[in-house]
Amino acid sequence: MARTPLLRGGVAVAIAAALVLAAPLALDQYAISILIRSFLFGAIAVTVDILWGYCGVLSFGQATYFGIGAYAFGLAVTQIGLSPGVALGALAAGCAVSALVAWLIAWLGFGPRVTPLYISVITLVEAVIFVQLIYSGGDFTGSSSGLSGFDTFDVSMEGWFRIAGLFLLAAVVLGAILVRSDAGRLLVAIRENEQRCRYCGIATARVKGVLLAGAAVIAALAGYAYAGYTDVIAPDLGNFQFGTELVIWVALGGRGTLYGPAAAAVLIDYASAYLGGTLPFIWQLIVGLVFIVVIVLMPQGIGPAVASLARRRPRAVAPPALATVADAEVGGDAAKPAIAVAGLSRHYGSLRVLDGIDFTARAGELVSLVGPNGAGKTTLIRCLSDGAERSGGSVAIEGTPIGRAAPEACVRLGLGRKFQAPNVFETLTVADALRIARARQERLSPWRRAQSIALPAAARLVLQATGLEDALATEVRHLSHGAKQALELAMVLAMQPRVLLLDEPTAGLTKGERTLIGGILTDLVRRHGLCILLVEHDLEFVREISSRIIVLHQGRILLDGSVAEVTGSELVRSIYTGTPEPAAA
Amino acid sequence: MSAALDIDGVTAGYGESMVLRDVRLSVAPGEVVAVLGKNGMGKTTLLKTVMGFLPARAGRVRIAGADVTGTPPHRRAARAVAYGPQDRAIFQELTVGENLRLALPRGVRDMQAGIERLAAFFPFLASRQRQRAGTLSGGEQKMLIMARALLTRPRLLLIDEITEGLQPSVITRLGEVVRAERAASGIAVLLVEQNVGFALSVADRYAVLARGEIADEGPADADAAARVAAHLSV
Amino acid sequence: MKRATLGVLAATALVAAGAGVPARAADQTAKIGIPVGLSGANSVVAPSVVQAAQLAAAEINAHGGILGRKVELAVADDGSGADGAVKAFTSLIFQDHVNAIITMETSAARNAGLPVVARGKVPFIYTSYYEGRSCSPYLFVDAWVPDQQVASIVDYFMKEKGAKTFFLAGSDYAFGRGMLEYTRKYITAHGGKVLDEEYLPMDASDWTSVISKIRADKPDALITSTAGGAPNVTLTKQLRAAGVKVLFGNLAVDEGTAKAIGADAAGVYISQSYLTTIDSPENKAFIAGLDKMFGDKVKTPNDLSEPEYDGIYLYKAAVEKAHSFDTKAVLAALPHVSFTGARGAITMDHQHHAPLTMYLGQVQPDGSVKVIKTFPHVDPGNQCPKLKS
Amino acid sequence: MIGLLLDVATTAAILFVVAAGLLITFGVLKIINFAHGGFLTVGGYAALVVTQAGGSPWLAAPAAFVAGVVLGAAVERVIVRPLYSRPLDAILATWGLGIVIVQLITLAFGRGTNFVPSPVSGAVAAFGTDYSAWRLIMLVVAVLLAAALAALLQGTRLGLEARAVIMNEELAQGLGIDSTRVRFVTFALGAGLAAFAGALITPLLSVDPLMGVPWLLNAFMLVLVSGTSLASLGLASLLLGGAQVVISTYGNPVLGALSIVVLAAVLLRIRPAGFARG
Repeated sequence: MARTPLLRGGVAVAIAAALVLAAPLALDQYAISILIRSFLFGAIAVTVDILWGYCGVLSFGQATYFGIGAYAFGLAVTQIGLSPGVALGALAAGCAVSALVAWLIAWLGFGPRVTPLYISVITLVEAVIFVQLIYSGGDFTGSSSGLSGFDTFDVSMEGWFRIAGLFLLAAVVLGAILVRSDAGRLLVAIRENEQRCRYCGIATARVKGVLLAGAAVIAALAGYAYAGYTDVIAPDLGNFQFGTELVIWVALGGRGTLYGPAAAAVLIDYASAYLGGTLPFIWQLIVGLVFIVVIVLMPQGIGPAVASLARRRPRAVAPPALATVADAEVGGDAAKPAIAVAGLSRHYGSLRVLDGIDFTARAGELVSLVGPNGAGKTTLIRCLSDGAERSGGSVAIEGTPIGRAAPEACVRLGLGRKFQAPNVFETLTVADALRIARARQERLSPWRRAQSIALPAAARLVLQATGLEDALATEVRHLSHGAKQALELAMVLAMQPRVLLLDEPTAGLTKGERTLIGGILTDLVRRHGLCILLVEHDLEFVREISSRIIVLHQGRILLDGSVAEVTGSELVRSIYTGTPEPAAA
Repeated sequence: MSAALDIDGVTAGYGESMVLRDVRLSVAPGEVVAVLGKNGMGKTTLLKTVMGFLPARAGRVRIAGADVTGTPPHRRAARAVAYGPQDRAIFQELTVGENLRLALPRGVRDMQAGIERLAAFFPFLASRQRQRAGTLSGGEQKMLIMARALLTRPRLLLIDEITEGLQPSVITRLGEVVRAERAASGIAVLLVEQNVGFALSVADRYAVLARGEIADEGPADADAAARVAAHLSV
Repeated sequence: MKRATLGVLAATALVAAGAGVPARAADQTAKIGIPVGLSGANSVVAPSVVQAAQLAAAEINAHGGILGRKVELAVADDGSGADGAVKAFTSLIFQDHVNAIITMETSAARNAGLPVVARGKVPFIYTSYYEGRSCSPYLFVDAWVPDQQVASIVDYFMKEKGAKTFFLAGSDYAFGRGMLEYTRKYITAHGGKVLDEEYLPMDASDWTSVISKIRADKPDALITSTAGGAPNVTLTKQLRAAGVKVLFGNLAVDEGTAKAIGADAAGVYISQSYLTTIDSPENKAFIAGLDKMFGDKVKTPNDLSEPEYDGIYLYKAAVEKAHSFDTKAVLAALPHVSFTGARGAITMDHQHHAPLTMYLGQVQPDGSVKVIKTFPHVDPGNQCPKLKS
Repeated sequence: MIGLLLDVATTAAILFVVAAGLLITFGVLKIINFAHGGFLTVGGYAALVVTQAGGSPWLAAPAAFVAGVVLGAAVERVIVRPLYSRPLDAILATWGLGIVIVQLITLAFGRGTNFVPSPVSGAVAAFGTDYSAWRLIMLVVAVLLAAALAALLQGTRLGLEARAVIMNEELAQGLGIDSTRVRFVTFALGAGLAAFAGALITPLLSVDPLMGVPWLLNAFMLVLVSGTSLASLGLASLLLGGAQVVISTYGNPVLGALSIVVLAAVLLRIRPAGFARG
């Protein structure tokens, strides 16, 4: 059953490859020569689509890597001469430089708390600098005139056609394999909700950096081939006009489809070779107008719009099976407190949300954090799980200070955080979401879908109890509010954390579900030695499961004591019901 | 005479999950109605739907008899409706005076009379108009929200958890101003509250929201606190 | 168009759609390909280049064509850049099967076209002035190179105006740097001093820092070589706005741009191989021919369009000398042909370049260019010594 | 030295004038208007049309402002409004609009460089040196523009509403402010300012279809580091524009021309809020 689509895909690829190999026999020289470059451009368009359509990274810089690849070949041959060693060396150098530049761009563009727009701007800047460097290169780079007429590979036009065609085919096929794999779902997850990915312990900046570098290498390969074929290198191979043209092709063809951008790049470039020569300005005007219309009226692009006329919904993929992993005996080092907080404070401008918070929690404790709205509970959770959040004081997880560490680094210390409002991946299926939560334990394959997901027993219990186990293939956005809550809880439990921060995990769940989850939580604490910090409004629930309660009020700890002490307190009751109280202010 | 506010079978929510289901509630002119309920039960969503920030998937919203379902928030505000949201409810970077001025309808420039009226309850308003609102204390910020809402003498006031995190003395004063304004201009109030004591002390009627539905309704009489407490199960 | 559609189909489905055997129209006509920047940087001047070619073709056809064949022109847009040039050259050579490429282009486009020309084995007469030293068995140039142009301005400034110190400013691209590097060497070799040599990016429009340096250096003369069009205008305007009134030679401004700048360009010295004000019967006939053929649609001829006219006649002379359209024979004949056009007598040399008459002009307040001095038969020097046979 | 200071001040002034429209649009609409370069060009051509029709060069900038407002109003209704909820798409659509504007201008006016006469010409004696009169006027214009925009934002109801929408759009709506109208007016004003700037720089530049392109990226980076504040934009123009002048004068003009984008890019990496408070 799983074999069938694979087989069908294989047949399609074989037919396409055969067509590429046979087409030169039937096409005239001109069509061949134009299609060679169209195919290479199509391959870069595919990389733009993976970056933008799947991972949400809008890059205008792919043209620059194309240019780097082209110049690597042209410069090496011009300076040293053509030999197999030089050709290979230039190929390696072109790919390496592209990857390095991409890595630098990623470092700049995916820094902490920079806006998503920033990467787009940086890639524009990148292209501008590339062109300026080439211009300033004098005789070495040929400046604005570029270089041409250097020795190149002795390959016929037909040969280049087959190379370029197979390259495009390979880009589409590899792209399709990647985006359908588990790692490909991660790219979509990053686009959908990068924060949640980071709280799954995934260094998303690094993932995006690797993706950018990979895309850069593919673009550099295309540029290398282009220089080898045309025997020309010039600055306009890497400028931002070309970079934006690529984005336009992807938008028109349909982002997030792979075939759409590839087809749009080939068709538009091919058509412009015929029409652009005779009506250059009108042609660009038409492309500009169509681009605006498509962006405004059909943001998904023309490809999917056409496809939806012809085809019904794509086949549903069979969900993977669930398996249970043996619970590692996590019981933390009892000598060190699971959470140690000293002098923690958080201000926003002049507003003090948290002030002088000191407490510790140990393995095997379930500490509930209660207090009225605005007391600073969620802020406290945030300060415990993201080193950049607090204004002062210290936080240590199992004896390790978190310093200014990012969420993913805190998660690696054994932390798990469930957000107050359900924080999940809307367009992923339940199974994919769980798979991504397990990414740290089981590497996500970049080429296939895992057939089963191994989850700890606690996570499976939550799925069972809430009926999610029967909804593994459902997209998360179709779930109810409560089911999303349960899914996020299951995801956090799937990470097998030793310290669990739960912000209202049961809001929106039924009474029965809550009782069950309460049971799971107490079990995790008693049997597996977890430390849980729970924010909860429902005092009844808190009373049932807590081993200790901390009362937060106006940013300070009002009370830290046993369940009996706190629930018996007149003070707490008064805070909650608003009856005048003596000592709050 | 039509109700100041008529919520008629409203269903609303985020994405595909519905937070409110078939809610029916109406507020007569000059009436104060408190909406109570635990967190996450849809109280804030109810106010957002009344104001038009969230579309009603079903049902109608009428303000003073006019069907406003589907109109944008600013149109509803223009029907003499004042709204005090719970989160980020003041412009921190603007001055106290500018915050107040924003509540004036277009074309109206004079707010001196309104400020003098409200300064009786919140004296700092008159003297600190040029102060940046973000530098006010938490309590003063809440008073500013209330003052801004009442400045233009609206016919309907929607206010969300105004007492959150406040000292009793401030809460008392907020209660006084609501009562005084109601007496003076017959304003109708829909009050969303966690603070049951405060809510019942100013309201004529209460309604309890539970899981997006009205679970209980009744007059805010002597027994109300006990009935509400049963629902809130604290 | 039909072929295009078929090609598109072929591309879409990768189906062998069978584009058919292209007709060999070249058997009946002398087909000349003109890849030119209809869009992009050269689009200002391109129409005048096409008109010059059309005039030459009409004249030749009226007198029996070349070896009895009618001249047919095929124009293609190269977008003024390398990428477009590859497309344009490929289309002209492999689809239209032209007998020769004769055109004015950017250096990037020329360089990009050369490998296509080599693959297609057609003669390529390049009719644009450029930074020099582009060599290929297929390439012939009938326009000026720095060696021919710079001397006239620098000599005039040093000998007649007593200039000793120079400031050089240009756009950072091949032509700008090529021209000024040659200028610097020439000035130094002749006892002058270059105080500073400054470049700005090609699309930069703010010359503030360069102008500040000029004001600080107080040179006797300023020589500029910017990208055509906008940078020329912005530099001239900003110099005038800053009150800089130094002796000013512009290596890259053409008559048309000077006219557009108007009063601000007044006093600027330019050196060209063609000016509309050249007083010769050939020039009068050339201008009259254009006016007659294009009426009120005529584009003012200039130093980039007239060589196109000469280039087609040079090609005609070579074919007739070779008695053949065969590329090998034409290439062998080209270094031995000459033609007298509006610029005077043009003779190709063995290094595939041409000695030219250069005209030193000065822009007048009304924008016209007055010829100050004529330098006949200025040699291009050693452009391509390896080609010498 | 005086010359250098004047260079820095006038460069900053020009940058400020060019970027002001973009900043206002970005502040209120939260989208970056990539057609800003196109609007600048429209301003340049408006100046060309006015002066060619015999109008005084002093009329060029006001006429360009009007043309920009009209164009901006149309663009907001047709292209920008449907894309408020998709800011990244709005960038792309305005990018496409930039292409369309350039091509339409090319079709109407040709690709050539044009020349708009300057209201004043030559240099004047100022601060003990001769200096370009128009650049000094730009300094005055920038100060007046900053004052006018500050007065508009601080002193008028529209400005107050715009600031409210910038800070918290939902709250503003809840107070009865029609944020759609505020966005509409702001976008038209931003486009008008862009065209205004385009006309003001014509005495220093040629007017051609691509005249806006070199300014776009610099204006862009200045706005990104300035956030939504006019004062920050002034500071950013002064510091980054100053860096450009200094690097160009004492270093290499090619590096100088890149200095604004490169410094801004690095600054944003280190301090995402840029010069804005945050």
